[in-house]
Amino acid sequence: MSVGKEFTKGLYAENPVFKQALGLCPTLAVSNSVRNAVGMGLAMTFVLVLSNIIVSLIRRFVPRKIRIPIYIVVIATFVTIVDLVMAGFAPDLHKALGIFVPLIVVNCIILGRAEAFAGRNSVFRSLLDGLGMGFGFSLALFVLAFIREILGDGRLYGFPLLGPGFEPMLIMILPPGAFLTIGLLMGLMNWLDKRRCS
Amino acid sequence: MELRLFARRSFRGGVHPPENKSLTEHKPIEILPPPAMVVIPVQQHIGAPGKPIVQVGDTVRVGDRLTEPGGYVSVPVHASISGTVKAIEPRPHPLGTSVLSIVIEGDGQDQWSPEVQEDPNWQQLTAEEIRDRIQMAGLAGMGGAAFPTHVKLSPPPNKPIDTFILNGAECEPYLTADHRLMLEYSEEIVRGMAIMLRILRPKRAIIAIEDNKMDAVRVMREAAGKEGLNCEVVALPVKYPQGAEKQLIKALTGREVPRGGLPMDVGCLVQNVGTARAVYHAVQKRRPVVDRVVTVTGRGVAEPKNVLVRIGSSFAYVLEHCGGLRDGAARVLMGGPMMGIAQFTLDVPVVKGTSGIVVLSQEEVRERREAACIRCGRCVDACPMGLMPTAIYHLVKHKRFDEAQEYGVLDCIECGSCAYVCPAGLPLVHAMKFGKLEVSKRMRAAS
Amino acid sequence: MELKTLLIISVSAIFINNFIFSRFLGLCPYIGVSKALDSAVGMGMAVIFVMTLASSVAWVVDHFLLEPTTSNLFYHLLRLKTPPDLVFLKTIAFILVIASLVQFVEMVIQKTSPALYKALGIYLPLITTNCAILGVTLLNLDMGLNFIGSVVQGFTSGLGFTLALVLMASIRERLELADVPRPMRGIPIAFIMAGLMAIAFLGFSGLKIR
Amino acid sequence: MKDVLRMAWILGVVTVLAAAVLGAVNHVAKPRIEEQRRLALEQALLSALPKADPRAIVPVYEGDEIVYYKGYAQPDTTGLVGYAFVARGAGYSSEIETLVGVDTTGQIIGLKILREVETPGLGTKIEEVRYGEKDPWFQRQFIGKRARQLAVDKDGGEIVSVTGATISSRAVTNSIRKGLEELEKRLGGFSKTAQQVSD
Amino acid sequence: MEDKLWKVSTSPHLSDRESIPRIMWLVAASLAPAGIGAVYFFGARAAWTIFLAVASAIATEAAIQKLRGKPITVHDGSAFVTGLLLAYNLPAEVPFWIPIIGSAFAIALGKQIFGGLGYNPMNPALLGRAFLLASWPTHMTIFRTPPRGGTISGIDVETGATPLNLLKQAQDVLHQAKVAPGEVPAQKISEAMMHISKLYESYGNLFWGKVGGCLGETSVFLLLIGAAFLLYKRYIDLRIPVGYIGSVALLTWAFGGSEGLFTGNPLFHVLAGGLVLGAFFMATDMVTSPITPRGKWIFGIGCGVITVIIRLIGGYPEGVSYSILLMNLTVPLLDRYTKPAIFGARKR
Repeated sequence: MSVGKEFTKGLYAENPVFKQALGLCPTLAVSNSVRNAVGMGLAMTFVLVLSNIIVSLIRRFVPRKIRIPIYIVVIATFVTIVDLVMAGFAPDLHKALGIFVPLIVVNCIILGRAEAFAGRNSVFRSLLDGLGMGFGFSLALFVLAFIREILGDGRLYGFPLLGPGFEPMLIMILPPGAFLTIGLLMGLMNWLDKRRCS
Repeated sequence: MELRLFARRSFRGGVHPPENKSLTEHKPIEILPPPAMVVIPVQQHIGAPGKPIVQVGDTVRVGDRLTEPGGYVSVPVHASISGTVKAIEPRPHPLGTSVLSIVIEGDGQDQWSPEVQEDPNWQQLTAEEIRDRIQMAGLAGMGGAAFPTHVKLSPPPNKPIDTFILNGAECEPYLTADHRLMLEYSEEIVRGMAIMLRILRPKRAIIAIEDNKMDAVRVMREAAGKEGLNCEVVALPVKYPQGAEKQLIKALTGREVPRGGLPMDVGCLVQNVGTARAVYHAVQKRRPVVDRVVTVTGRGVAEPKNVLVRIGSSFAYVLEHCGGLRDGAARVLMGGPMMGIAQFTLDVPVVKGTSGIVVLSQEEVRERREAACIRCGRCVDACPMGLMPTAIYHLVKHKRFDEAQEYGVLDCIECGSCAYVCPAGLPLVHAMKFGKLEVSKRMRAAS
Repeated sequence: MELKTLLIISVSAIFINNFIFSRFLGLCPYIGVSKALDSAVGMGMAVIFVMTLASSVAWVVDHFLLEPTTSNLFYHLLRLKTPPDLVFLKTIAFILVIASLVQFVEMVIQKTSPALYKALGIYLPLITTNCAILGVTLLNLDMGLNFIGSVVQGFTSGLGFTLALVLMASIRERLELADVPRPMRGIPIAFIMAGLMAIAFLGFSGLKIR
Repeated sequence: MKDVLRMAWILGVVTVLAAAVLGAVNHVAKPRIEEQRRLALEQALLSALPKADPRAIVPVYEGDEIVYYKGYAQPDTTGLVGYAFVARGAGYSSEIETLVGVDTTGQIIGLKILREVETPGLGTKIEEVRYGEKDPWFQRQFIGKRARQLAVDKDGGEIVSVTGATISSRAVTNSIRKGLEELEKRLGGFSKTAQQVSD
Repeated sequence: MEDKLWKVSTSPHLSDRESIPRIMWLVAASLAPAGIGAVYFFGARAAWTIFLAVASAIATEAAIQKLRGKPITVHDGSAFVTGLLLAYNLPAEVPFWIPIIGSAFAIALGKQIFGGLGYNPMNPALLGRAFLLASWPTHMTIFRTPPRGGTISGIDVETGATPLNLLKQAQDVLHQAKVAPGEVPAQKISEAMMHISKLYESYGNLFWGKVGGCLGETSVFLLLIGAAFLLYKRYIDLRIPVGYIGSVALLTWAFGGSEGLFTGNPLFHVLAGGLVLGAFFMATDMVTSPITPRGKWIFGIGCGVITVIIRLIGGYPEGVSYSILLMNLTVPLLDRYTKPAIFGARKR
């Protein structure tokens, strides 16, 4: 696979959220505003890239049997770093994301990439894979948040967009809105994929 | 919801289709002349087919045996006209398949076999001899199911029969053959019943008739009294499928035949009135089954009537004697409209189980505009077997036969109540039949 | 803890703040293991079991190892001057606790009850990465619950998860027979269904036990 | 067995390494996090006591617990401008925490909602800032009011509740009134006239 | 006789007259009295709202079926009924786009996305209403138009609320007074008590429909006319409404009072709000209710229990819609575990 593909596959073709249905909890939970979505996306990408790099670096020294616990420790370390840094420098975002920052540890995307990719590929490729997946995740989050914030709040990134006459559709920023939006988006993508194939 | 407070004797579920019996219920049985040709399938019963003992070119008389029973659960067939065997070949059977049949061309003489004559000593016969006579006379249930009568009359010793039921319910719409039979041949029926009671010696004997035939109730009560028969004649509230064995037993005795079981498992035995008369003929008159009463009716028939016809007469022949078909005749059925089988040709013969030939007009035929099931539950309410037809339908449709079996597809009696009430016009019975077939195929493959 | 408080925690965890419909925790198994009722029940039981256990063990770990209080074991063992504040290690500590707990439970069940192992066994490995488990331990910490409160919240959150999972599985089994548009089949329709279920669960919001 | 020991050893090393890294990061981040917390509180206190000097808002303890703050106009803690306290009340779906500032006579001079997780679009309107305005309209109503005026309109008071969110509105209003009354008890009564503050 | 091949088909060859369009249109007809009542009580605005909801439901159904290349079946009346029921669950003065969006949601995401009629797991009209309530709560909870022909001694005009709303508000005030003695002015307490007693005496208003509320839910009398017709036609099964209304009556009697057990006012709770509309016309929706007799009992009682929980301790004054939606979710389980006994399977 070309190096460029290693990066771009995460954006659409193997998008972790839309195509693999992974990392759903934070995707739905923090996509009620674009601000939260961007923050979460960056945090995820950071952890993904760094854990991919470390896992790829140490892949030859780790005994097979305990690789998973070691991956988890590596991931948890980076997650805690993100958690601490965010608490120190972006307290509002930290408050808004709540327990979903520490929960990055159990995000199946990260462990999944470590196990399926970084544990078997070179550092450079793992880095690209991490970046691609991280951006893919962020993109999915952004698309969801974009739709939900505009419809549910009439605003985008906190700025009023649709004017005072628009009556926001509150359900979009409530839990049901998250489920319905991602369901419809996934259906739409399946439909588009099929149309492109035929 | 059923208002159960007032229903005295009944079973769960069931439907009330329009009866349409008035077309023929007052018409006395008309005896049709023997046709010029008959086609007699070697198998007109449930069980092993018989083996032909005649050859092409043989001459036969009425009542001559044409086949050897193919086993214990098998009965022979007999010539119903006198003449020459023209062919022994597969011919269309009203059950929809091709069956080996013996074709006889009539000589117009209507000569009867000398063996067909009253036996003055019939009362001395042992039970074994009576059963033998019944088998060799070719008796198979005349209600439509056509199960060999002698087998039914031989319950295993561990399952004694304590209740004998004579089935005169005739719950199918349109059909009046049993009704007329009871009115016109009550003595013969009662005599046949007495013979069966003699073999079985049950504690209780019941003649069951739906209460839309109160005249028959009266006549049968009288006949039974005259014969000195110790039996009850019970009038049951009209409800389809009252005449189905399990439902009839439930309504009369409150007993439920266990799943996969037979009436004898609850000490009951049910015989149709037509069968009772045939038993009388077979045992006392030594006359095999060569004819039967058939209701020819429906809005597609010019002159609906009840006729006594020779077995093997073609539907076309019978219909011709009923004034032919009207314009707009759309379906020809053997049996009633609820369980009858649609025929694609009129060349099929009348067989022992042919209780009626019903020709429906276009307006009467159920339109099958299939829609989606709206889960209205009418089929669940209607099912006399306590099944969930819609659930089974969906499972069969998606080929999930294991689950269909769990939902009891094998318990279906194909009475058609569910499809009758289905507002979505779903082919529920069709799905049931298919499901039963597949499930039993799998069970056979598994064992 | 007062019985009423525990009741409030339970009702909240099962209905009002249901892990699936309100907190968005445990969605991957919710979507992944809700295709058939039998496996949903198995998964649900496993989650209830592990969640309750994890809640109690995590509370012990937090209380005796991480919190800067006088009950901190490091404070006593290392004879420190002030209790150390190790709360920043909560994520790594909890995830290790859960991972080893799941391993341990798997081993114990395998040894003691083959039948239970057969029923739960295949779901246990999936549970380590079920964010509902880590989620509930972190929530217990955030809400400052004591030991009993944590255990009750762990158990009832598992119940709430199982309720959502079992309802979903039973509905998805029926949707198998439905004429769902092709692109919507599978995961998309499961999400739509989850959204509609979440709408119904809005009915519980604002429930107050007085 | 040797294998197991080796693995345990590796795992142990990795964990200790990770803990060490985190310890280091925590060492750097912790002061910053505490600073952030302090800043947030200070900001809230300033909006509750707008005329106080940021350096001269001092907590008053009762045991280990801060029960209220005193705010002074001058950095040398002279010129008392008022008191601030945290009011807590059970809202629709969360506990609502409000920091409230009053002058020495018990009249509310400022407030800031610290925490609420109410229904988005309904309960959260207690923090709604209308288009073109600067402060939340619901909270603005409290300025200048005293304890006895504090009740939502439905309970016969002067606070107009948020449409469709009576419970949230009531929680804020009642918790503030209760806090005020408690403060009054602690102080042994508010003074009759306001302190003159020289600007 | 001509020699032709006859058409064959499987038995039975007869069917009764029922068909899905017939059932749907007759259900719509049974809802007509309540609709006429709505226009009488709330004015032409009600007719407009009903029209928009129905038109939007039909248009959405037709559009989606066309998009999917499926036969368009709007003539079967099911979309009409959905639109009608949704409109009946709206306040009279909602903006015009509320019924339009609500119906579109109900049909698109409540029904067609599952394949259309027969496959939807939850009641589309109620989903539409719950969706609107979550999206635009203020529009959905303001009842400004007083019904023609009087109100409950005027108290619902000044506050513009439904009887259940008033009851909840009054009970809130009393509860407030109980937990914080002395804080609520005595005049407010006596006013709340007066409201409650007035509400509890308003059976006549509640029965005939002279109360505030959603368009189609107010007149118990007109709803019962339709329900009687449906029962006569056997389109609805008594088990669900009896289980539902019975459990609501029992539970509100037991727990609805303020002076201990069995001091509540069951009749008020049965007549007020959308219970009669819900119990006879929405909980009985064939597609989304259990098919088995025992399942129907459990379903009805479950609806009653949840309704009472929401009414007495929930965040909403009325719980009918949510309770039915929640019980809809249990239907596959109920059907599965309450299969009727197959003939002969019972132990003798």
